[in-house]
Amino acid sequence: MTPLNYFVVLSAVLFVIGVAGVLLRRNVIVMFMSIELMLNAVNLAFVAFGRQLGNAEGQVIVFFAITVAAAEAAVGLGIIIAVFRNRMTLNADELKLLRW
Amino acid sequence: MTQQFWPLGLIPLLPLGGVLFALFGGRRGGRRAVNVVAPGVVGLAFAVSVWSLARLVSLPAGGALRFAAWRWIAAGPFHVEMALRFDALTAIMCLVVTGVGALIHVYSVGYMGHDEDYARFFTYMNLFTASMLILVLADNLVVMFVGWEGVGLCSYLLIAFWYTNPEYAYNGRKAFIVNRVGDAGFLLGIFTIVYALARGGVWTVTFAGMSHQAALLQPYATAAALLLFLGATGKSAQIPLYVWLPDAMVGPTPVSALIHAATMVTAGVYMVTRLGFLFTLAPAALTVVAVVGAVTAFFAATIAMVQTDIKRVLAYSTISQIGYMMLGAGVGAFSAGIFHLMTHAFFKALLFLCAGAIIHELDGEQEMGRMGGLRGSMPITWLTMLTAALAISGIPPFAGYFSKDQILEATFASGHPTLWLIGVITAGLTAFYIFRLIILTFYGESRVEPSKAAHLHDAPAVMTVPLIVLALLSVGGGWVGLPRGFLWGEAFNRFLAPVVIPPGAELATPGSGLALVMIAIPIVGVAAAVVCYAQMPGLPVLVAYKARLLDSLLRHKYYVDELYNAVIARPLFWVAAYVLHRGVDGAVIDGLVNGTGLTLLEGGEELRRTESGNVQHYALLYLCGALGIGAYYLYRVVIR
Amino acid sequence: MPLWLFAFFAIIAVVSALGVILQRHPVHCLLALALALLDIGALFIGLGAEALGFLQIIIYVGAIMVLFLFVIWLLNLQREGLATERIGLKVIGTLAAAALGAELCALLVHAGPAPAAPLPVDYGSLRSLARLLFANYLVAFEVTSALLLAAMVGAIGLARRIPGTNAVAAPPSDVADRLRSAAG
Amino acid sequence: MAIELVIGAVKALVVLLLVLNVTGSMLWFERKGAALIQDRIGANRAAIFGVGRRMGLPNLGLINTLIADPIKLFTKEDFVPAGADRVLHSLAPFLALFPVLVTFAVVPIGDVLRIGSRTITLQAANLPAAALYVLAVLGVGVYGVALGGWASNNRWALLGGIRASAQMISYEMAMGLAILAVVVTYGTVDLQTICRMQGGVWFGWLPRWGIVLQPVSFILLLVAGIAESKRVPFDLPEGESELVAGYFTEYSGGKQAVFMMTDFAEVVLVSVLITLFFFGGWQVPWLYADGFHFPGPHGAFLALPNYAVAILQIIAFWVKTLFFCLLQILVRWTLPRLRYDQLMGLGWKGLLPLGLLNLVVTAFVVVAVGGR
Repeated sequence: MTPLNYFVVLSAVLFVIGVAGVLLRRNVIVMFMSIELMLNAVNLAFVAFGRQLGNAEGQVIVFFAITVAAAEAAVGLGIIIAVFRNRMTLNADELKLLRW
Repeated sequence: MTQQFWPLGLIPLLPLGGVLFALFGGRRGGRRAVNVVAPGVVGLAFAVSVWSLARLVSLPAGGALRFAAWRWIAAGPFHVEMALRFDALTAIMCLVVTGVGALIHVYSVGYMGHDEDYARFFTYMNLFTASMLILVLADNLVVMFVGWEGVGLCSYLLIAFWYTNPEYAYNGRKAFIVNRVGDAGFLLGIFTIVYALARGGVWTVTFAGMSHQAALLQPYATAAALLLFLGATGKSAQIPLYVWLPDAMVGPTPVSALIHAATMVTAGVYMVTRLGFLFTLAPAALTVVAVVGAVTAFFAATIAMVQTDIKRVLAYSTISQIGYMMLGAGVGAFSAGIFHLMTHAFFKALLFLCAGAIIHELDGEQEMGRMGGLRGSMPITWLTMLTAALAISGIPPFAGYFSKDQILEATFASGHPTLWLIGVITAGLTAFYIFRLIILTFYGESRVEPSKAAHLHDAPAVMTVPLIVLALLSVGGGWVGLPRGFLWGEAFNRFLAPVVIPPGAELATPGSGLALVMIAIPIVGVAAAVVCYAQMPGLPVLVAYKARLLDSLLRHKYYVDELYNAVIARPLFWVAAYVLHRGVDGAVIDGLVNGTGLTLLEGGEELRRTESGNVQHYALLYLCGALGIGAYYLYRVVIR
Repeated sequence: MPLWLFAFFAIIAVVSALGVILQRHPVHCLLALALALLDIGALFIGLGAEALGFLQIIIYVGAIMVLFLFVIWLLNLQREGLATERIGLKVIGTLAAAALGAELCALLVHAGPAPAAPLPVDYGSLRSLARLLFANYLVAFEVTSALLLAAMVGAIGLARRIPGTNAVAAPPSDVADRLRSAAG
Repeated sequence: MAIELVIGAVKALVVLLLVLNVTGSMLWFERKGAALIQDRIGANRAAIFGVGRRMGLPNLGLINTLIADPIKLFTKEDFVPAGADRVLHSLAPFLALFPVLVTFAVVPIGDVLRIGSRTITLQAANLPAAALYVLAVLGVGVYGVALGGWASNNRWALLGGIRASAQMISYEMAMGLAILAVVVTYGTVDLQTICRMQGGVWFGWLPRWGIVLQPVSFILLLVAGIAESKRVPFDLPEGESELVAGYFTEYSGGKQAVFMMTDFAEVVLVSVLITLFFFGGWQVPWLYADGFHFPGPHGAFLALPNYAVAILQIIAFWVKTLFFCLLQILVRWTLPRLRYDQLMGLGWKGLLPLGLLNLVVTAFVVVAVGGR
């Protein structure tokens, strides 16, 4: 059997990769994907901890996280489409109307 | 004993209702509605006052009516009720204020008949009356202060009623500011009293409550009394704060009548009387009151002798007469002072209203040099004004005689012969200048501009009826205070006795010689006026030439305004302009404000560079924050 | 889950996650992400959360990722050029992410291994998950359904073309363009 | 341990071979079915060295199709268009086929086979959450066609791919709801258990098949399944009159063969699912583990050995499956193609609400009757 810590470490690694993606990629939609990756890394940690504690509530939280992620994806992609239609770009460097 | 009597609340509330009506419904309701409502509410207030008086009389002597509306201020042990009190003193004041006030309101209907801003005018008038009623009905010092400030505000509003004229507006401000000086003294007086009582653990500002705390008040009585008297000099136009009153003549004449006769200037006298228990604890302060009163009376009378503006003569006469009242109060004859206040209200209101009628007829002409010979064309005005002149001169049996006589007798009896002498001389001067006014106005050749002279006639009934009523009062108003021994002798004093400190026992034995002097002096004054202005018109000019210096001094009102300007106003202006405006305001306050703004602005300019608008920069900063938190936990958990 | 299986899935997870952030074409990123999510679903199953693992695959891989794919196609996103600017941010970002990883690993290593609690008989089954959802978390469940509805309405409203306005300019979505760029 | 692995491998191999062969046969069935409906003879040329015809036998078309077609296709040029994404273009057919094939892993083709003391479940992978597995794997199937269309660098292919994925996502909902209703009815997500619960008869003659309990689900699953496999009348992703050949326009040779195989495998899969959920799976009426128990007052009983029962069950399962495969072929050659908006309207406004309603009613009935 695999020690549960391994799962958590894997989760941390995936999370860090997601963070790096958010910081390094310029395409908004890829940043969004990286955020999904972070979310899933956290989900993995939840399930691993739930397993460790022998209770299913970790899974319930992940279930809600998935649901919220679905809502987030719908709205987020809607925003991305609206942004693209108005600005003709998804480059995060160019989407900075809110700068000084 | 004190009885609860709710209609007391109506007395100030009725004029306040008139205020609301005139303010919000005045223009819409039209002139007619305002003309009915504004005097009507004051008349109703008079009726309620009479009702209250009837109730008061039914109580045993020394009783009072009281109406506590609600608890107004509650701060620890200190609490103030919004309460009204109606005793003998208040009764007289209330009747005078509402009665004379109502007549002036009726008169104003005619006087302001052509003014566009009638609604605003009556708003102020009603508010003025209401404030004065709050002042006289107040159960405690704090409520009294409300009325005190109210009349100050209204005097400002009314003096500067025709605010488009910069000089009028300036005079309004002057009145207000001078009053503020007095008000400051009044406030400090209140604080002193509260402090004095609170030291003894007594938390009260009601007159009834305070009057029983003589022992506590004693150490601070002089200071408190002098501070309060400073307030009184402001409101009642006594030396040194009288300067606003002559300038207040720029307001509409009914306003002058209201200020001089029924409200405002009498407030000081009323206040000193109401707080008589305090002043008697401080003989020095009382002496100050008496001296200030006498000097003011004489001083103002001398100025009045040379004034050519009809209203200014009356204004100085008011100052002078208030001086008499203060003198009376100062020598402990509070009821005499109040008596004179009442009779003065009648004849001074009458004088002003008559003057107003003349000014109204002459389209605003106030210079006596362009009057004269009006006796024929304005008979009612002539007769009524003559009545008032006789009353103010102190010719028996007109009202002024009895009250002035009482004051002077009390002054003499209290052991102030000098003050008595001043008073007597002033009485002569009074008779002189008032008949000078009568002669210059009604007798001799008409000096009226021909264009106006053609259609001169008496004012309409709405203005003359109040004149006639006031004339009757000027004649008979003094009879309530007949000297001891005549008919119902001293009824007025007896009525007031439970409230005011009774005058000394000496008052009971007036010297008949003094009485003769008191009758003779005004007659001399009248005769002098007749001789100077009717028989030998050149004489005044000659005298003025011979005594050029004195004449100049008088014409320039003893250079008091100039003195004040030089000593107080100019330095104040200088300080305001150079120290406060440029220094404090410009450098310090503006510097602080602008400096704050500039700092933020510049700081923002620099800081906004962090707002790149790039979401990844924000994410990076966010991550740095997370790293910080993580580092903290690492430190907490791992290192330790 | 045997260690070798975990290693297999872990390697796939890390490689595909790296693919998400290293691929230059959004579609490739997306495929990598889908693979990563599929893999995470498999890890869930390996952790005994069987129903949840399948749900993860159904919802994430089968629905959400396809939605991403649609959007990428709709916007006709192309391969990204190599970014030469903002090297500073990239370096700092990489360092910061590495620091985060180091911190997390340090904390985890410090925490050390913990014994697993005994599992209930039907751990991870659809039945046990449903019992929790519809009993203990009923309110949250209903609220989430309202959230989903709101998100749906919001997404439609956001992505809708507003008739009459010119806010929408059709992106150059032609294959011909791509052909030309590929040829040139 | 080792023997377990061997048994598992054998089971997987058997299932895979069965599926692949049935799938291959479908091509021939389709040709023959089309010919039947179009009143022509159909595929009749293939012969191994002319053997069949020379011997006056039927022309062995099925055998030939199974062998000749793959050989032909896999020897053709493997064409990749210019500008295409080579990796994805090659990967896409397998991404499409793989999920369909692995779905069969959890399909029980019979009850149990006893060999000696060993009991073998006739199911390649005995997964407790098999129904969820089916749904999950079907969901992943979208990627093959979608990416195939996109990677071809062809606008018809891209449109076909978009249509295919949109259609599959839409009908997956209806399909999932249909399966969920069955799951709720039987209270389990284990397919083998669902099959077992369909054994026996009501009233002595009516098999306890799911169709009796869930007729609406059956229709939902049939319609959604046909749409899921992108066949007429739902074949818009590859509508040749609109999009040439849709997402596999640019495919040829072996990869094209894989896409075709996916197509037929999906037909088989749909039939298998329908059989499993609604027609008793491997259940044969009156056949129990020990033999036939015929109804009637005499209660005739025909004892059978275990292996005979297992073989009967397997045969029954495939007969039922083939029946539904043929039904789908009939449908294909009978109905006209829908318009795209009609397709979406049917999915979202017709099947989805119906499925939801069916699920709610099922849930109420189950709670009212069973009270689990």
